[in-house]
Parts: sequence; structure tokens; C-alpha cells
Amino acid sequence: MTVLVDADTRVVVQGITGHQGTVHTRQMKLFGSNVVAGTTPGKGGSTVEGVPVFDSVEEAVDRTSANASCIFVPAPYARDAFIEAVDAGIRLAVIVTEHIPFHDMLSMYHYGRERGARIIGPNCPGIAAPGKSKVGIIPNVVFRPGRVGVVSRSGTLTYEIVSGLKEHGLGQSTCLGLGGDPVVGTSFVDALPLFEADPETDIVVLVGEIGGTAEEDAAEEIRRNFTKPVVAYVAGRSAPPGKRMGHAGAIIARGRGTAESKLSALKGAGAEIARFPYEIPDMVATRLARLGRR
Amino acid sequence: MTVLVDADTRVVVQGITGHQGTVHTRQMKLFGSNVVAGTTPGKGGSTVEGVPVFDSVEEAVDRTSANASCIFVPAPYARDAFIEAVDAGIRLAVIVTEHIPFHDMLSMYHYGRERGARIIGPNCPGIAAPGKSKVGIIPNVVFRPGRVGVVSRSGTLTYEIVSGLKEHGLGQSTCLGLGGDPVVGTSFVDALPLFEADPETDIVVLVGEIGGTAEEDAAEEIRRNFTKPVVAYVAGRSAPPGKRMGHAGAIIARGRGTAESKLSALKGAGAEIARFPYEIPDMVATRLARLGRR
Amino acid sequence: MVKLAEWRGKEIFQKYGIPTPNGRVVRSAPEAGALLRNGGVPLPCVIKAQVLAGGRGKGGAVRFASAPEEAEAAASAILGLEFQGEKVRELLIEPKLALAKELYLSITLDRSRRLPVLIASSQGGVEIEAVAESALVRLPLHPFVGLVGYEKRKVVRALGLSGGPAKALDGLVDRLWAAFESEDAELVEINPLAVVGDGLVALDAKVIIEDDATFRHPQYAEIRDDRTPLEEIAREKGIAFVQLDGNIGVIANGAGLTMATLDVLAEFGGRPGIFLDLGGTDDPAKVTEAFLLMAKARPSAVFLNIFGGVTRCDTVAKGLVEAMKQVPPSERFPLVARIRGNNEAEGTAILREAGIPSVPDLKESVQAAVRAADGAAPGGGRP
Amino acid sequence: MVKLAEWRGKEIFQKYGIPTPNGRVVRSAPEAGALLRNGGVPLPCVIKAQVLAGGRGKGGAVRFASAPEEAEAAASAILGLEFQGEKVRELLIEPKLALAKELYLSITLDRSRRLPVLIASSQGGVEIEAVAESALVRLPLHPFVGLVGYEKRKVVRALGLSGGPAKALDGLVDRLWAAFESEDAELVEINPLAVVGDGLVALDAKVIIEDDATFRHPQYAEIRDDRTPLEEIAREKGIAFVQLDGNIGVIANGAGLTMATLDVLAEFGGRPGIFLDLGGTDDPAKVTEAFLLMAKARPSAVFLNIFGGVTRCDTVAKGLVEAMKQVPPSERFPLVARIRGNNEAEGTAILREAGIPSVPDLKESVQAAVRAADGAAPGGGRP
Repeated sequence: MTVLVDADTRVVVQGITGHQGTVHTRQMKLFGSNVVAGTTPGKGGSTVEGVPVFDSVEEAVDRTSANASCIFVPAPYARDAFIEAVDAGIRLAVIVTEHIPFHDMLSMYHYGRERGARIIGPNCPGIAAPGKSKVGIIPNVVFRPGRVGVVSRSGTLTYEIVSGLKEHGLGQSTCLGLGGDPVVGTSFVDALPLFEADPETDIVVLVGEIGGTAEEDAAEEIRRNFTKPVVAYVAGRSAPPGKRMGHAGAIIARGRGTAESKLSALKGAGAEIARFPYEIPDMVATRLARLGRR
Repeated sequence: MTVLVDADTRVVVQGITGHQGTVHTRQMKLFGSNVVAGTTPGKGGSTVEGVPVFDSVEEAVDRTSANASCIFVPAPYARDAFIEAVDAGIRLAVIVTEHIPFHDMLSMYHYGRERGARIIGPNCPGIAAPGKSKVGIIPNVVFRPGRVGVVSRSGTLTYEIVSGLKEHGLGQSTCLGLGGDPVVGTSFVDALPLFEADPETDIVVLVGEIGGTAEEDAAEEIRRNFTKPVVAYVAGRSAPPGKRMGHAGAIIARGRGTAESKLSALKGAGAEIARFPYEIPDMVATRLARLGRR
Repeated sequence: MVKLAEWRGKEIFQKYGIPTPNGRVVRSAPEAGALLRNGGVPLPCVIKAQVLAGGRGKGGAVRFASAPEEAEAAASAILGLEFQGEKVRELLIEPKLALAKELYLSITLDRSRRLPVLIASSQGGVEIEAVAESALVRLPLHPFVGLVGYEKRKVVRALGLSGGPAKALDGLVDRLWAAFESEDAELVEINPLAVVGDGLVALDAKVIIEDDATFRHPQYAEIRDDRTPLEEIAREKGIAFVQLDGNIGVIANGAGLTMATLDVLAEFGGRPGIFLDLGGTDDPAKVTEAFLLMAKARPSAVFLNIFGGVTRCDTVAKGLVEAMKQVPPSERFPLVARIRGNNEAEGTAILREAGIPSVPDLKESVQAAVRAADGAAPGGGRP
Repeated sequence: MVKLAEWRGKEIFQKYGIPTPNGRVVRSAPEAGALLRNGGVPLPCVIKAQVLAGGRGKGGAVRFASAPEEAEAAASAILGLEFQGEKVRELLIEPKLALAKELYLSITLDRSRRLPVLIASSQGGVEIEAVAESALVRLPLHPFVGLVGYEKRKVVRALGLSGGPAKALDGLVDRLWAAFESEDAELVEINPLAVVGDGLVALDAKVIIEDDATFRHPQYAEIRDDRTPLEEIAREKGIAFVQLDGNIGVIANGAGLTMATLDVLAEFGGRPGIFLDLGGTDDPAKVTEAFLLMAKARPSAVFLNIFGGVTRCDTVAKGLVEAMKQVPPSERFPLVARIRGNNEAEGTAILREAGIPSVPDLKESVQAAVRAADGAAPGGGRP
């Protein structure tokens, strides 16, 4: 397995008959993902993009042995959808849905934790392992298989950066878009050990944002346990304090959460800092060359 | 480690300044347990039976490295006491307290499960590994070190049976009194794998009661995964249906929960059935002799 | 366990917003007649005995009436009835509703999974034990998350609902769950849950509150259960006391030991008449009270089987000796004692001094107790 | 995020049983005088400006009065004030209480732990950011179990309470927790929490409700936030729109890309004036609306930076071309576009046809945008 997904990943799409569910089912299939089932209550028996639709995840798992879920269900029903997936035995759920109340996410996260189920997201691009499988919505065009791991709190900025890597001939092992909501199922701290353990990843590009302390926590994890090189970029250095930038939720508290705090923590942990997205490919290439990998 | 406790077990007694807390702290120490701390809010700084008392479990763990708790706190506060122990890092709690509402136990059980903390009890005798450690209230007089494992839903009936084993020269590896409440932290099904994995246990005596389906579930576990011999006794064969016998909670549903159902399930799983408590020692001795252990 | 009468269960349902018929409780036939004549409950109506025992319907204690006089006659007929020793003292009078369907819905505890479980069936109105397992849906519910969408959809499917009733079910199961949780219930059961027009109505209510949770709900502690008068006194004193058909009184500590004692007694031809479980105590006065209570039940003989743990042998011995002094001559009984465990030596010495030998072997002591009971006058004391 | 005015926060506190002073809201000085003359609020009283911005106290917008006339004068003085662009329109008048102590208590979210966190300090009445970390207690709370005994004891110790106030705290934190949970709050803050006599009173209330949860609480969706009028219109259209001090408008999709764009702009000397995050959309009409909104803010130039994912390049291009047709001549602006990702070829073709080149390189496109802004009249459109 490459970090979280590989060719054995069998995806059920919850909310497959919705517009985004349908569009991204097609995109996942084009990427090469094994999308085995979809669910929409009341629409069981139909097919979407050649994928059989079931009324419940339980049925989908029974009939297709799905082992990962991609959730497009609208925010008010997302909590229920995730619990349904867990109860049906799913242990990896990518939640694409945005605007899920964080109170719901708290109960989802802790329910999942009790049952051993991992959430990626919500409001996230998801997971893509080029040449293997994609669970989520990252555009297919940006990828190429390789040995660079990418982990990010952002959406489109991730696409931008992965696309830049590709243009410079730098392929990716796995790209993880964690989402930037106040409560995420998988944080940098949770994701880094997966890349550390992945024999197919040589270097990790970490893409952060101002707000919260996920990057500071990541720095601590890198310092303590992470042995591979890290190139980090933190967006929002020049954002005005006190204003929220979309869903970045720049709540800056006691000196933590600022770009300065994040950059100095990451630097202190041994990460190389890119000042702009377009600097990343060269830095990665140089570092890989030093490792003798390129 | 012998099943759950051994000489490295460091016990904190929650509610140590209460009557039962004090009495059993002394008994545990006489047994040889390493009781390192007690707690009672507001009584920090005093000592009970030579054991330092703290205001909180957090303090007790910080100062004494306690790693198991024995809870005597009254029922209305027992849930809070257990959560306090888990939050302080305790991963094994024997809850002696009786009359804890099962709704509280549900939240305790699932909270503990999320955090990886095991409950024995509530309303239970606890754990005793003769010659090593005791966490709970089983009378010290009944024990002698040996290789018979005992696991039971009953209190005094367990003492009766262990005492019988001792009188016949049959020592025990670990004795686990699980309690007979509607919701217990550790059931037969959870306990049997511990005995299976314990190199110091040659045979297990399982003591059940009518009501619930814990014995039927145990039979299933024995059939599938348990390789050591089992001698089983189920109390209440002649109890009238529909009447509750104390806290045994004889809710008998759909043919399960009766003595017949339990006995036939256990027999079907290969356990030897004792018809009366006083038959157990001979059956154990015979079986051990066949194993070449006596 | 505090079993609530139907009308109390319906009060709880109303508190949580579960629809019930708009009924009233009466305690006499004239009261029933007046209620209906004043339009307090519209006609036609149903008159239901408020007893905890089952079999009301078959026993003629649920009747319909379409005029006040008819209702009055029905009420006076039902108020005379008795169910398993329980006399009918209260009647619930409700409007008779036009039902399209009778369903079953309940929440109780699944001990094995340590989860509440919701049980639903489209076959309501009959004892749930009589419904085939294949016609039931059982859903374990997580206490931290309650009922979620897919579970409700399963219930709707199991009950064969659609349209208005399906929509009504969505909120109804949430409310039933809230009642189960917030009232510390062991069981909340609606049987039948009726489809009435476009909605759902709870035609019956069976609610059992957990004894141990009455510290959070003192109102339930006052409610009488289906206990005999002696059982009720015992409950107040914190002693588990169960009356049966035999003639031997058994006093033990702990449910398991009590039941094992019973098994051995039965093996040797004894007929247990009372079980008394002392539980865990170190107060000799409580032991004395237990013995005096036992004496009131007039056993042919009493067998005391104690394994000292929390309850120490000397505590029991002291309490017993004190009780023997207080039992009136007319209530005396032959006694066989066996005390083992914590402080066994001290306890045995106290008993020996009072002329009561302790027989340490279980089989022997039981045989002695059976002999003592057989030798005594049935139901009578030792002269 | 829906920030509630103090009086609304206190309404919520009252709903959950958290004691607050018994105050009233007025909107004019005569109304204040009448209220006090009628005894609607007892004297002496405190008059507090109801604004979301901080610094009320220092800004003279919290005053005391011991007579109706004095209160009327204070009210008319405060109603004229403005805080960070927010005019005082409402006053809360409350009885002045005799305080023994001012404490701090709040519950908010700890993102790293994914747990709510309770923060308490004995140093209340000042900005919590100004309180030393050593004078704070932070307790992570589990959403499934709430506050348990040992946590409450920690809070009592941290606040230095005993007796009546300590007892009052026990229930108060449970109620604050209930408010946080049930109202889907991001923050419930009591600062100061005052010891008054033998109890505790919330003298101030800061409650922030989560935007995403307004589907469960439609009443909050109506409440205006601290947004500018254009920001308010954007919010209604589901577009993230932030006004700043510079002159370049930035339209991007996704918060991360928007911020990265800003970082690069700043590097090349650009001064961003408006950020507009399209988010995820595949509706060209929404893109058109966003552009028209941007035009109203009169930027010197606009830089469009889109990486197509959910929002496809052709959707954006279509919307942009349509907007360019609708923007009135007086509001036109120079535009630099960069569109990459999903349907890049289609989007680029649509733009090219409309005479708008897409510059694929980020650095080059930013430099072009900065040049365009520098060349344009400040704040003005292209002639």
C-alpha cells in the first residue's frame, strides 16, 4: 500500500447520484481507481458511470467488498453518512463535502477513532497515488507517478504545486489533501508517519497555511520522528491579521498560528522553506539530487 | 504479566479514605499488591494504611507512576472517577462500586474503548494473581499460587470455588471476577484470550450465571479460539424463570439466557460441565492429570 | 427495576413529544361515567386496566364502549379483576382511534454489545416474543451518536412505511431515544405503534426505569413495583428478597452463591421458599433485620450460606445471634449455618457459643437443612 | 462566524440557566430615561454600548449612572460613538452589582486535539490574551462525556473559589457546556464572571456561532456580522470577499491559492485591495456575479488566478466574458488572467477570443498585474 490507497483500494462513492458525485466518479475511474459501488438512498438498482448504485453502504460493502469511501453527501447529512460507512466496516473515508459543522466533525472524528476508522477531510481534495488509485477530487491532469510525497491543507494550491512538480518532471508517490477546516480527521502529524513508513516516498512537500497550529505541530513531529527531507511552503505570509481568508480560519493565538511562527518552527525542525510555490520544484530536485535519487 | 496484573502493577485506590477503600487497601497490601497511591478530593496530603493520598488521579500518577486503578467511589460519582483515571493515563481500572446505572457504564465503556483503557467490573471482585498482585476485593485467604485460571461473573461464588480449589491443592494463576451487571467492561469473551495467551495458565474454570448471554458468547469464543481445557459451572439451574435473583438480572429471551441454553452451548464448545461447585476441584485435577501437569 | 404503569409511560412519551391518545385515568366506575358524560374523553372509547402483569387483553381487562353507561359497566367489571395477584385499581380511558396498521418499536439494552438496541417489527399488537426473528429488525445504537439516517431508513423499510407515517417515524425514533437516555430507562416499548391517518400514535407504553439510576430520578423511587409486601419491605432495607413456593428459607450473600445454593438444595430434595441475598454489608444490624424478615415469611427451616468477603463472617454471626434473641417464639425456625471466608474463625466461634454449629462442607450442610425442613411442621416454627 | 452582541449572548445564557444581570436593551436616550424612571432596571445602573468591536470600556462606551437623568445623558453620549466603523445603535442597561471578584471562563475549540477546551482564569475582566499562560487553566473536554468531576474541581481551584460560588460553578460549567454544544458555538465566553454574594453572575457574554451550523439554527443566519456592505452582499451570494487597503483586486479559487497569490503579489510590490475567493462552483453566473461585485469595489486592476478543479477553467472564462459585457464603463478595470488545471485549453480559448490573454506562469502573471495597477488611475476604472 502506498500511504493509504493502492490498486487494492475498492471505492464506494456516497452521494454518487449528485452532480459532484457523478463527475468525480468518472474522474476517479479515468485516473484508474477501482470504483466498485455508489450509494444514494432510494436510488438502489441504478448505475452511474457504469458503477452499481445501492441504497446503503452496508449493501454496497456486502455486494462489492468496497473498503474505502468517498463522501459527497451534503453537509447536514455528512455525519450520518460517515457513521453509516464506519458501521458497514469502512475504515478509510475521504470526505469531500464542505461546510460540515465542526461540532459534527468532533463526533465523527471520535466515533471513527473508537472504531479504528480514518477520515481524510472534510472539505478536502482527498488522496491520489499516481498510477494506483485516487479517492477524492484532485484533477487528474496534474499527476505523474514518482517518489515525491505531497501533503497539504489546501485545495487548489495543492493542484498548483503538484502541477509545478509534474512540469519539472518530478513525479509523486502519494498526494494527500487534508483540508483546512477547524477539525480535520487527519492532520499533518497523523499523515507524516504514513510517508515516513512508505518505501515509495523519498521526500515530502508540506503545504501549510496561516491559522491554527497544524504546521507547528507538524514541525514537532518532523523534529522528533521524521527522517526524510521536507520542503515546506506556508501560504498567507502577507495576509492581514484578524481577517479570515475564506475557510482558512486564521485564528491566531498567542504568537502561534502566524506565518512567522510556522516558518520558524518548520525551519527549526530541519525543513527547507520555499518562499513561493514556484520555488518548490527546484528545491525538491536539488534535494533529491543530493540524496542521489536523481 | 500474568493475564492483567503482576509484580509491576502499581495500584492507585480511588476513594481510599472511604470505609471499603481503606479496608481493601490494607487487604491488597497484605496480599502483596504494590498499592502506591490513593485519591480522595480534598484529602490530599494525608495517608491511609501508609499509602499517600492525593486530590486527583493526575497527581497520583505524576508522583507515583500508578498504572492501575481500583475504584471504590460511590455510584453517582463512579463514571467521573473512571474518566478521571483514563484522562490521567490509567489503562486498567477495577471498579468495585455497585449500583452504577448501566447508562453510565455505556459511556464509560465506550470512552475507555476509544482511549484503550480496560474496565474490570463494575460491582465485581476484581483481579488476583496469587504471589503477584491483587486489584480488588477477593478475600486473600482463598488463594494459592498455581496454574488454574478462574474467570467468573459472580462474587462470593467465586470465592467459594477458588477456596475449594485451594483446599484440593490446586493453585491459581489469575482469578478474574468480572461482575454480573448488565454492562461489564470485560466479559468472558474479552477475558478468555488473556488466559489463552498466558503461559502460566494450564486450564480455566469458568463460573457463569443464568441471565444474559455472556456464557453463550463465551462458548462461541471457546469453540473458535480457545485451546486450553475449560471446566464450567453455571449457577441458577433451578431458579424460577421470570424472577430476578439479586443483580443477576435473569432476563431470559428467546431461549437464550437459560441454564439449559448456556450449559448446552458450553458443552458443545468442548467445556466440561460441573453440576455443583464442589465437583469442580476433582474435575480440574483429573483434567490436569490427563495433561500431564499433575 | 421500576416498571411503570401504561399511563405513567404515556406521560413520559408526552414529555418527549411522542404522540399518544388523549386519555385520562379514573379509579372508579362512576368517575368513568362522569368523565365520558362531560366529554373529557370522546366516544367511542377504550377502557384499559392499569396493571403491570401481562394478559390484560385476554383477561377481559381492555374493553370498548360507545356510550357512558356502557363504559361505566365495563369499568366496574374491570375494577374487580386481579392479574397474578395484582388487583386492578386504576383504569386508563382513551378515545378509540381508527388504525390502519399496528407496529412494534422499542429500545432496550444489548448486553453483549454494550449498546442500546432498537427493535422494530411490522407485526405489532402481539407479544414480541411471539414474532419470528425474521420479522424483526435489531439495530445497535451507539450512545454517543444516537440514531443516524441509515438506521432510520432501515426502520422505515422494516415497518413498511411511506409518506406521512415514514416522515413521522423520523422524529419519533429520536424522541424515543431521548426518553430512553434521559430517563435512564431499561426499556421503552411501544406496542402497538399505530398508523393513524397520516401519522403515528403510541397506543400502549411500556417503560422500565433502572433501579440504580433513581438517584437521578427520585420521582421513580416512590413508584411501587410488582413486589409482595415482604419483598417491598426488603427493598426498602436494601435486601434482595424473593418469595417462591417452597418451605426452606435461604440466606446467602451474592446472587451467584445464592443461586448455587439453590441448585444444591434442589439436588437433595429441598424446596426453597424464600431467597434472601444479604449483598455486601458490614453492619450486624442489617443482618439481624434480614433474619427477622425471614422469620416473618414462616419458613420450615433456614439455611444460611455465607462466604465472607465484604460481608465478614463475624458480622453475620453477630447479627444472627442478635436476631435469634428477637424472633418471637411463634416465628422460630430450625437453622443450619455454613460460614466460610473472611473472619471465618471469629464467626464460627460466635455461632458455636450461641449453640449454632457451622457445617463447613456445602453438600453436608445442605443435606442437614433439607432434613431440618422435613422434620419441621410445614410453614410452622419450632415450638 | 456569527458574532452575537452582548445582549443576544446573554439571552442564550439565560436560556441555559446561566445567571446574568436583569437588563434591558434600549435604542435611544429617552427610552433609557423612561426605562429607569419606570423602575424597569433598578439604580444605580450600567449602560453598555452593544458593538462587536473591542475596546468599549476604554472608548467611554460603558458608563455608570445613579439617576435617570444621568443615565439619559450617558446614553446619548454613547449612542454617538463609533468603533472600528461600527456605530453604536443599541445599549444594554443593567443594574450595577456589588462584585467580590472578577473571573474568566470560556469554552472554544482546540483544533490540534479535536476537542473543545475550557479556559478558566482567576484574572477576569481583562482581555484573555493579556493574561499570563501560567494564570490560565486549559481543560480539553470530550464531546461524548462533557465535564466530569475532577475537571470541575480543577476549575474551582484555578478560580480560587470555595463555599457558595464553588457550588454555583458546578452547575454553571455544565450549562455553559450545554450552550456551547446545543447552539453550535465556536466560542462561549464569560468575561468577567463575577462573584456576587454567594453566587456567580455573567457580567458580559461573548458568543460566536458557527456559520456552517446555521442550517440547524436559522435564527442566527439573520444576524448581521462585522462585515462591510460589499462583504455582506458577497456572503449572501456564497462568495468569500475581504476588503483591505490596497488597490489590486485578486480573484482566485480556494483559500490557500488566494493567500499564495497574495504572497507573490506582495513580493513584486503589489498592494492587494480585495480578495475574492470563488470557492468551488461550476456555475458561470456565479463567476459573473463575483466579477460585478469586484467591479463595485473599484480596483485599479484585477488579477485572476484560477486552478481548475471543481471550478473548471471554462466555467470561469465564460462567467468572466459575460461579466465584462455587463460592467458599466465607469467601473471597468485592467485585467490579468491566469487559468490552469481542469479544462484549461477550453478556458484559455474562450478568453483569447474575448481578447484576454492567459499568462500561464505565476510570477510573470503577477508582475503583469502589478504593472497594470501601477499604470491605472488609483481607484479608477479604465476609460
